[in-house]
Amino acid sequence: MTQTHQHEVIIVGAGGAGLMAALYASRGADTAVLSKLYPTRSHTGAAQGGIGAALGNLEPDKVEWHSFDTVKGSDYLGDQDAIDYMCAQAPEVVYELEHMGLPFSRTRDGKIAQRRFGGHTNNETKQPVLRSCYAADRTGHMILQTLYQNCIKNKVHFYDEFHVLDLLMNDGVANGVVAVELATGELHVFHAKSVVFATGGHGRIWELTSNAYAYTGDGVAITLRRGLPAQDLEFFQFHPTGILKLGILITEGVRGEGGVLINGKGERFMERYAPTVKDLASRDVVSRSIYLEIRDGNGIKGDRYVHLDMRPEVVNHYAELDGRTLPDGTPYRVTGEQLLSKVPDIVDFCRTYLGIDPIKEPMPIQPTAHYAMGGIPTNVHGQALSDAQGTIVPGLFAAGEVACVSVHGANRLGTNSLLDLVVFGKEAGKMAAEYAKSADYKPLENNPTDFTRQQLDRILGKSGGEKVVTLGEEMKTKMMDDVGVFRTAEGMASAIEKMRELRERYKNVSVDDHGKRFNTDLLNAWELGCLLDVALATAVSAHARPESRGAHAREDFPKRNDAEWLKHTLAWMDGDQVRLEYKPVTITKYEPKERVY
Amino acid sequence: MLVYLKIYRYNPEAGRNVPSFDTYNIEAEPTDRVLDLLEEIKGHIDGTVSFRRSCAHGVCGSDAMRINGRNMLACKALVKDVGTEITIEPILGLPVLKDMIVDMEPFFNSYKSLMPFLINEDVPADGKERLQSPEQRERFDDTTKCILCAACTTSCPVFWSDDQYVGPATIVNAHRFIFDSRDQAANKRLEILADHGGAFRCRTAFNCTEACPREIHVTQAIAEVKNAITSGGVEH
Amino acid sequence: MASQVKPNFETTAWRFMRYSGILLIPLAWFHVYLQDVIVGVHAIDIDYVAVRLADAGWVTYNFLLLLFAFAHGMYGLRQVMFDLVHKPSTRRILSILMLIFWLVVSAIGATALAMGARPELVQ
Amino acid sequence: MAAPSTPLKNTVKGYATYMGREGHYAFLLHRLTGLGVLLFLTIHILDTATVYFYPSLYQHAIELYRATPFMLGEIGLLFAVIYHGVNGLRIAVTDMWLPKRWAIEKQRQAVRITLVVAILLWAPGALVMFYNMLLHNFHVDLLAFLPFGK
Repeated sequence: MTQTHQHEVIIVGAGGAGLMAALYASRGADTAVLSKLYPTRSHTGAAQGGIGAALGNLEPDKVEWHSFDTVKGSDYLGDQDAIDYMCAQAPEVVYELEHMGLPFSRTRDGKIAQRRFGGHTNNETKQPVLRSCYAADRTGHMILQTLYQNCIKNKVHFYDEFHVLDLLMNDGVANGVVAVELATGELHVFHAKSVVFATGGHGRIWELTSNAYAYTGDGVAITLRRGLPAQDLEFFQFHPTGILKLGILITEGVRGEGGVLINGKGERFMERYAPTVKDLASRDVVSRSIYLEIRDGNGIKGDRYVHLDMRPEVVNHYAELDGRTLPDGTPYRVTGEQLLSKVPDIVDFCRTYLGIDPIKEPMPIQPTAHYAMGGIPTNVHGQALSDAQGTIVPGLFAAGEVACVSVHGANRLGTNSLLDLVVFGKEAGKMAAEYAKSADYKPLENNPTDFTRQQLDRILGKSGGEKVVTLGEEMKTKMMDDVGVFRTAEGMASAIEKMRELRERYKNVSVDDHGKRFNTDLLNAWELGCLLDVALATAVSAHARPESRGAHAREDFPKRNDAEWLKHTLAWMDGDQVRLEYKPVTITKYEPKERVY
Repeated sequence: MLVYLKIYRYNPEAGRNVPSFDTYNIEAEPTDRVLDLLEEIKGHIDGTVSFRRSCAHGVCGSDAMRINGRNMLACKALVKDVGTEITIEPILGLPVLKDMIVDMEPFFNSYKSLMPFLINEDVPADGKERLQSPEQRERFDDTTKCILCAACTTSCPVFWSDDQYVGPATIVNAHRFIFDSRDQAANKRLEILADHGGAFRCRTAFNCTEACPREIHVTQAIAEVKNAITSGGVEH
Repeated sequence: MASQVKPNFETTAWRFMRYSGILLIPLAWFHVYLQDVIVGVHAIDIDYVAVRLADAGWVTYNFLLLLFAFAHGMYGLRQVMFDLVHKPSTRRILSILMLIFWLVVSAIGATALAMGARPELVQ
Repeated sequence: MAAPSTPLKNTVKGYATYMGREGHYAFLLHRLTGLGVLLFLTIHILDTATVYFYPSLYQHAIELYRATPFMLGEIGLLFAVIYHGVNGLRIAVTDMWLPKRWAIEKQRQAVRITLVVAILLWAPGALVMFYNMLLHNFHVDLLAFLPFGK
């Protein structure tokens, strides 16, 4: 039996954005949070390095500098009004997190500690600035925990392990979701006035990724299926430093603390690609540099990886060469112990998965699929948009990685994802509650679960078909090869063909488990469907953009083309056809110029 | 190398209402995670094998299970460390729902019973951060690492016997606030933990500390809580 | 901070277990080593006991041993009981029964210690 | 519906199959020796009390204690009393005076040391008791076998 629940605001996803939205929505409306995991297991918890805010706790910093760095980092594709808003909100939300109890690391005088991060600079000296507010190397973990704790404190209603499979709309207005309760396999209908999607990203499209298994693009796929567009999918960030073969992230904080990238010849190659900030250039730049080194045969032992070196003697050597000083002007020097205390989790990852001690040996790394800049288009209030003119979808909100505001444009700066979550999660939550207060419940259709049931029954109805993992592996390899760090027209065209083929074969996919209780087999298959949809839309969006901008780097079009392509992509999906439209970028203060680090 | 896996199975829906073991032989690398092996089995051999997982690198806490008799995260257990004969069972003391999936509700309810949130409504007049010295911050650093995977609680002999014992994870999370200089309810938390079902049920068997994938010194944290209670409370 | 955590029964008992435990180490070890190893069970009979219990020092010693060892043991047993019995009412009933058992057995032991052995009554 | 289990079953299963390390086995041994000593202690109080309440029964009891199985049991009891004491001392001292030493590395070592100390304290007594048992129950005088014996 399908159960129907009614809550004014339904929040889908319990990561940073979802929980922040929940906190704010629950102050003004009856709110429930649905998560396919337990909230504390959301992928926000894996974020390491910090949350960016121009607090200036250790050295001068300004909100405007943060804004400019973000615009520049976005390769001028970010909407500048949204970026200004986010950066201006940053100090306030960071203090708010502290007031909620977040245990930030501290400076000597008891303030929130800050560290350097890629692309964050003092705009006057052009040198890296201490802007990333951190809690050791588990800032995301602490944000997630703190927000969950405050949700418990404020008695937010949770439906844990409810996997949302569909968005319900009535006459263009969002009015609920359909979710499967993992424990029973029953479908539940959640009737709502406002629906907030905070479902995270879709890094599982790629072979090597820092993303969780749960990062399967559910939110984008569901909205695409409901006829809504997805924005800027071609921009997907590859983080430069993933653990070799595993893709587990090594925070940029390691480089912030003085770690350097070294190639097979023992060179600190970033000097050549970003003479000013070197290893702290923005992520797209560093990832591409690593790829180019590898392509030129400069990988370690000629292989497909380079080293990230944070041995204290190496850190001190390069800090001296760079003339790096502490805020008080004394030369920057570190001991192994200090590094250990700043990035304990990284040390643990290296010991567990590589069997090495990063204080004594360099870490083998390669770029890893990390963050979706694109997603459900929204405005600064977290309201979902349905077209290039910015028409609002009533009742639908999105925040966090699933959303595209767009504050990250073509490339996100490190520490801005956590900031995005908190700022726009808060905004979406507030707006969702406000909207719920002024709106009535739009009636549900007669059989709201039909579309979902149909998708699941199709999978359950087959036997002896193709295996989910086979299709998944083919998708990942193809996307990694052809829609990865470097792209060509030919490669992307073949990727589009491949995704179409896989989507066709997906119709014949079957699972072993035909039960109801915790049928993760079935849900894995359903998630693959989402990944394939998003992968296809990504490949088509990427193929259509003949320029290099931020994370979208084309070998056949190495230059940025502001005259024709300074615009956002919107993709709609109809069967296996993807329709693209474009909308302008909001530019306020910063005219696009060449991006050098 | 060839790995021999013995996996606990229970699924009343499919007629497996008496727990039993299935065995699998699969090829693996020494650096493979046990989670990789489970994924391999689920993907290619038997899709009905059920377990939770998400981040796959030890920070989300979904895949706590008993591997060769000891609680671990499947994503942090490497073949080279656990050997080529691997027995996998669900964690002990929480009701098993299907294969390695247990009912986490009692665990989270216990966690919630100790007010796991900062209690302090005073904020500085300038709206900025409350000050806290690095030393004060260091005092509770260890227990902020908890990811609520339940590996500690379900390794505790007292918890196996008595599910009214709040368990190590709950005390760890209480510790995180009790020793946070910003918190104003330390003694209230301590009073709850002084009652039966609280910290004094701990028998210092250290299974929790051995099991913690985040290497939190759980037993020590519990001892600090006991000590704070017997010395009449905490003053910041 | 004004509020203080007041010691409750569990806290006090926990402390008692530690202090009594430490005290019992010399008391119990000496007793066991003396009677079981040095004297030996073959050398012990009621006359031997009678001699011991005629000495005020030994009586005090045994009295302390009885008091602390049995209380320590019974509280330990209560812990084990709490592990296995979870219903508050059952726990209370069993606790009371254990308390009575402790009192009765202690009283029997104490009486014997106080009154001494009566070898003359052996047939 | 969950897999059939009860706290008692979990306890037995955990005690028997959980692969703990030093602390786990110290806990199990402490509990086992504690319960063992308590059982003996209760009987001992009651049987000793017969010296006043029912003196003729006392002689019977003592006869019983002199039987071989009981004497072997007594050797075990000696170990239980000593181990429970040494291990209890570790716990009490750490709890009351050195709470910082509840660090795992220190305690793994401490647990090993406790066991060694307990065995060292027990062994001489156990030897004497074993000697006495052979002497009285089997009329074998081990000392006579020694080259420098009587």
